[in-house]
Amino acid sequence: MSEYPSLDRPEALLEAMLLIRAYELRLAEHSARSGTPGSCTAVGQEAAAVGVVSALERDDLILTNHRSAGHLLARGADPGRMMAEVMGRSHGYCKGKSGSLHISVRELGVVLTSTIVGGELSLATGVALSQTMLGRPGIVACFFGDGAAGEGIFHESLNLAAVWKLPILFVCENNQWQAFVHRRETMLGEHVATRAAAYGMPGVTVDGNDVDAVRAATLAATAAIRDGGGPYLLETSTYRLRGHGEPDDQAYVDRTELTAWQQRDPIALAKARLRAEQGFTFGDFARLDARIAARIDAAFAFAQASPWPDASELLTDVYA
Amino acid sequence: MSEYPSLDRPEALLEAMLLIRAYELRLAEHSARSGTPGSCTAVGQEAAAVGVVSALERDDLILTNHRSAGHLLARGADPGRMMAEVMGRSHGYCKGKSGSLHISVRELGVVLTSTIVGGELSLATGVALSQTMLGRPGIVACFFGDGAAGEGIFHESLNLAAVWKLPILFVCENNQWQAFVHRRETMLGEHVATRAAAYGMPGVTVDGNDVDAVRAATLAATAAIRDGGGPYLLETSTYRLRGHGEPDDQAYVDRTELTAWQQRDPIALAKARLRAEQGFTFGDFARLDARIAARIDAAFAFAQASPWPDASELLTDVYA
Amino acid sequence: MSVITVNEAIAQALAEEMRRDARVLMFGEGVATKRPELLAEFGEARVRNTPLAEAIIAGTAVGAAATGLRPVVDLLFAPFLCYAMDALVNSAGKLRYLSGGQFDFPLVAIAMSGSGWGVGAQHNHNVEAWFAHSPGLKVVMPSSAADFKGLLKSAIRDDNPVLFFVDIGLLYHSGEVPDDEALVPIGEAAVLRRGQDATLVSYAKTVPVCLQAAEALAASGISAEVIDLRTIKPLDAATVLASARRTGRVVVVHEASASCGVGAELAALVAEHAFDSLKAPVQRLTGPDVPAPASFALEQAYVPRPEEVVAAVRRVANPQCSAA
Amino acid sequence: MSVITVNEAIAQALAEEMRRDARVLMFGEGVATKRPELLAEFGEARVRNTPLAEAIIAGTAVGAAATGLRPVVDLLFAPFLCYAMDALVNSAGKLRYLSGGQFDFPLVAIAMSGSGWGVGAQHNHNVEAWFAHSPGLKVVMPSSAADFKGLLKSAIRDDNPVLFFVDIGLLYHSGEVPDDEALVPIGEAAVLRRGQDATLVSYAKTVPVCLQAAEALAASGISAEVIDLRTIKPLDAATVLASARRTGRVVVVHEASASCGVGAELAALVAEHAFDSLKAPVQRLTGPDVPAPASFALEQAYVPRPEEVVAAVRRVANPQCSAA
Ligand SMILES: Cc1ncc(C[n+]2csc(CCOP(=O)(O)OP(=O)(O)O)c2C)c(N)n1
Ligand SMILES: Cc1ncc(C[n+]2csc(CCOP(=O)(O)OP(=O)(O)O)c2C)c(N)n1
Ligand SMILES: [Mg+2]
Ligand SMILES: [Mg+2]
Repeated sequence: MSEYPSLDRPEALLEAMLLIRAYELRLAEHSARSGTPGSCTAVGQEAAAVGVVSALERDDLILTNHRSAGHLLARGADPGRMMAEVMGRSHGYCKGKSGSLHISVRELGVVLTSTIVGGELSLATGVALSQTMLGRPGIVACFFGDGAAGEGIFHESLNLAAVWKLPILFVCENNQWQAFVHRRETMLGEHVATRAAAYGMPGVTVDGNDVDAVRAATLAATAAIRDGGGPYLLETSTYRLRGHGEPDDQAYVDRTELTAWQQRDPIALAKARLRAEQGFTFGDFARLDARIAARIDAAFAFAQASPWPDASELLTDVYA
Repeated sequence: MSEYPSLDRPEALLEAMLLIRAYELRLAEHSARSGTPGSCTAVGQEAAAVGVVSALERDDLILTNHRSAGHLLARGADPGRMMAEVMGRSHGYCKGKSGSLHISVRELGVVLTSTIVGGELSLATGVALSQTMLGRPGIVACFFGDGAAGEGIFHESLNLAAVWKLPILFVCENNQWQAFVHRRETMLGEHVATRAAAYGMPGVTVDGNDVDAVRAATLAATAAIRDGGGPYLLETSTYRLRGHGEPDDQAYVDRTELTAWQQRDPIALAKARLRAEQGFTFGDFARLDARIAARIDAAFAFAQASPWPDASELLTDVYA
Repeated sequence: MSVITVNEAIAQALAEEMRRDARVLMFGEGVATKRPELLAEFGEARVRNTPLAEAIIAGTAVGAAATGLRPVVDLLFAPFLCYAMDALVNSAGKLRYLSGGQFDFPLVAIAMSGSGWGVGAQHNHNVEAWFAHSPGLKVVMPSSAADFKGLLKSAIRDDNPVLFFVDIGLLYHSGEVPDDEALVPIGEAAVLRRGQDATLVSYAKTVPVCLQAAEALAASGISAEVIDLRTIKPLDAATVLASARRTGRVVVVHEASASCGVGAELAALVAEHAFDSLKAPVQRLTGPDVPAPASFALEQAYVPRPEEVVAAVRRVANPQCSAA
Repeated sequence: MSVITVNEAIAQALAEEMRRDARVLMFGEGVATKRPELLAEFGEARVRNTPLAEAIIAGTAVGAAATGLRPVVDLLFAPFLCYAMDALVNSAGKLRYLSGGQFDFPLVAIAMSGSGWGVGAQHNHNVEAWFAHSPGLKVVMPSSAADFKGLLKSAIRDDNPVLFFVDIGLLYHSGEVPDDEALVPIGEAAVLRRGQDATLVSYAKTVPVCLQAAEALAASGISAEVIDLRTIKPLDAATVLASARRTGRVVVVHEASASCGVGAELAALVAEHAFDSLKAPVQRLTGPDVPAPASFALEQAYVPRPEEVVAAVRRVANPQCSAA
């Protein structure tokens, strides 16, 4: 059983964000160098991931999607086993069968990751139903994107959760992009949270680049859910700083918009706050960076050393 | 080319409602007597159908569903050919291949009827896109139920229509029932129209048992759409007085609720108003009833006399 | 033994399994309304109506199955499965594998299909072959009351996702059902009639059609074996092949259309693994590749008839067809 | 003649047909972003990005097709079709029939599938057989640049709904494409190599595999005919059967799983209509009935290889297998 990181102190939140950033950049660099299929990074969205996951409790369950590294690492997943999975190696969390797109880690409560956009929304209600009917503690956090909010299953999932009063925190990571389509082209209005009203569900939008704000909003939301208030829609407003997948020249991205968001980099914001409010020094950050670089180096080496799955694995794990 | 009835005078609206009522009761009686599969009636919902269709123009197109007799008859469909279709006879509008569930009548602009709940919502956007791109006059009216509003396709259809500013009047016939499930069990809140806000679309609920109110609300909605205002969601609040299909003992229906709605029978309301405001007499109504009874008798006879399709028809109309 | 309808057999299986295992629950559009006896015995938590939304009904079942419940969902008519394909095919069928075996999906999805009610192609489309062509799923389609009961019970106890297809035309057929547990294992075909001259392989509503045909053939001295597949995936190839090797003549009969259907799979298996025993071409007698019509007259013409089965057997039983 | 990639062939077909017919338009997730050249030439009305919503993308295409437009929709990866099944199967495939012939549905739905990108089973599932088992649809799955271009153009001109499958593994294969119109008719298989000893029938990425195998077999004195189906529905049975009757030995090869797949249909057709000419069992060589894995090592093992095709042909070419 892996242990969960305790993300209650500001520097722990920063460290988690730095780990995610370093992890994703290392894999991006690797796929650029090796030409191997690259994963979908969430660079620029670290605060949205860490802020939410840091506010969850041990018994809570998480469902996520193709852009999941931040959720998994914040929850305590081993970057080495994750990289091994992304590279399709036998020590990956899913024996290499998932690759980067559907990594789930049951022992960490990260269940049923689907790369079908909206897939996690279709499954979250059932997971929450199990929690309720089997009398388990722990609510369900379901991460999905602004694009997923356009799929019909968003409507069906939120409505059923509301009618059945299921303990689900719906977390819409609105990163303004849906692969190669800007969110603006897919909906009128700026926010997904406003749709919650249609289901009689609370809906709140929070600055997804401010880790403390996201954590606070999540704590408020989960408190309401744990009080039996039923499901809750939390939208983290953020931005996908890199392309949809690696490599991606982002030729289709508006430079002004990109630059504006780069200037609101969640990691820079967190560091500034730590300097201003906790007296952190550049030296402190340097030590942090070094520690993380070492972890990522070790993880990468572990993954590269992990053997390919045996061909016999092709036919296993199909039926129970 | 069938001709369209002009439903601009109050008595014409009443006559259309009476025709629908008589048509559906005759078929219900027939299936009870003959044991043949019965169709889905909309008894109690005649004002919702007639009020909307009466406000449409010749060039407008209609998409409807399994509970479509009112829409078709109000649009001018021949009850004889409709009954023939319901009975699976060769003179039916669809050669008997549709039966009651997916009757479309292209010459009347009633296109692409689907009995898949939500099917009409999935097709309406494309029909409206054709109207716009081919520079045709005429908007699209899409009839669906409160149950269909729970399908994911409702979300996708309304959102795309809003983003693409398509000329669609979405008409939700909220008859409080979804086959054997009460609307109350499927959503929080009483109305579907409130969901329109999520798409930046106007949404209005009207008393679906008041034919004049429905007609007025529809004229206001279609005026907005024709002015290029994009799609509009109109909810007609009404009640399904009979079962889901014929026969149906309605054992699952709350008697108090049923009685309350029976007392708001749209036909009785229309008659009362004609008496009060236009000086109609019982004699006038009797003459109207007699004329309609004669039409239905003739229609029924026509349908019964219509031959079964030849077995060779089994293999035709598959590919263009 | 007691004689009950297929419909009653289904109700009994559900009640018995819900009684046996508290993790079993059932939901769908109108489930609580249409099964008041289940609602009364097991309560609102375990017998639920749902919104009209097949995708989330199926998805909820898949998510619940992976986390400790054993859901049974009623998806009504098979064409409505078109709204539920992602949950069934991409999630239930694949997430065990893609997760490296971290999850099981013990769920049953029930859907009706077939001619008989004159409801047309949007309510009547035999799509069992779709799921036979999808990994990680099991597919069951019985023909008798006893098999409906025994297979539904086995499906509910199975740790994998099972598509359970109910042929509408059989719902009110009656049959003997054992009074004991009466489980029928998934994956075993049944030889309903022994014969030497030809093998009739079928499932669902065309099984009785084949039995009638076999009766008629017997009268004219041709002895036909009749196999009811009962399970479509995993397919009981051994039983079919053993019979094919004995008779050397195979006629496959089902209502679903031919192209890439279950009959195609059976004919391919026979042609590959019983080739040397074959005395005549493998015949397929299926519904036409057209949408199901509503008109009673046309719907009647849609389903294979006993005379057609008899004619098909006569064709292959005719010595000229023999390759020997 | 000019040599272009499959990807370029698709782009050329789209541009040429949009130029030829103003009713042709294309939309889907990222279509306008990923095809700037089409956007530039035909404008925002005819080249559209959409919300992330496959059901309404497909439904919009169906509704538009019935009322005068000729839409082409890009649904990205084949497993995403699970969200679009109702529009494609229940509406496009059935509403012409159910309406007694009142509507046509001239539309093309493009989807990618197959191994090669290591994306796993939720992006890689060869489901072409599902649509071959659904009425009213046509299904195309080419293997060469020329056929991609010629068949996509024919699909866009066809008055029926066409599922156009793109095998990812072929996207960057190059091939000669005629400079003229270069239409390729839907429903005609191509005999890519003549042979007398055995017939290899395949489509999409396993066609080059079969050609390599035939080359290797030739070296050892076995002459194999290679047929590329190109269209899966309607299937060109005549071409397959004529070859089967000549060679008497048939091996069907595809990446999709076997159960109720296209290979099953082919084997069944051969076993029924070329039976008397068969000298050996009909062999199927297909991808396994498991979800497609992401791991490169496992994905490689998923697709039939030339050696395996060679071995299958040797098995049937071996006189002991002969039924004569
Ligand atoms: C049903 C489906 N359609 C399309 C895709 C291809 N795809 C993968 S990610 C993606 C964009 C998703 O956008 P969003 O939901 O906003 O999540 P984000 O990637 O921005 O985190 C698309 C279109 C898919 N995986 N599944
Ligand atoms: C996708 C789908 N699911 C279920 C059904 C079965 N069914 C037919 S009508 C109906 C109720 C529809 O309710 P609503 O949309 O409110 O329309 P109403 O019948 O009340 O007019 C149901 C469940 C269907 N035809 N299609
Ligand atoms: Mg996004
Ligand atoms: Mg209703």
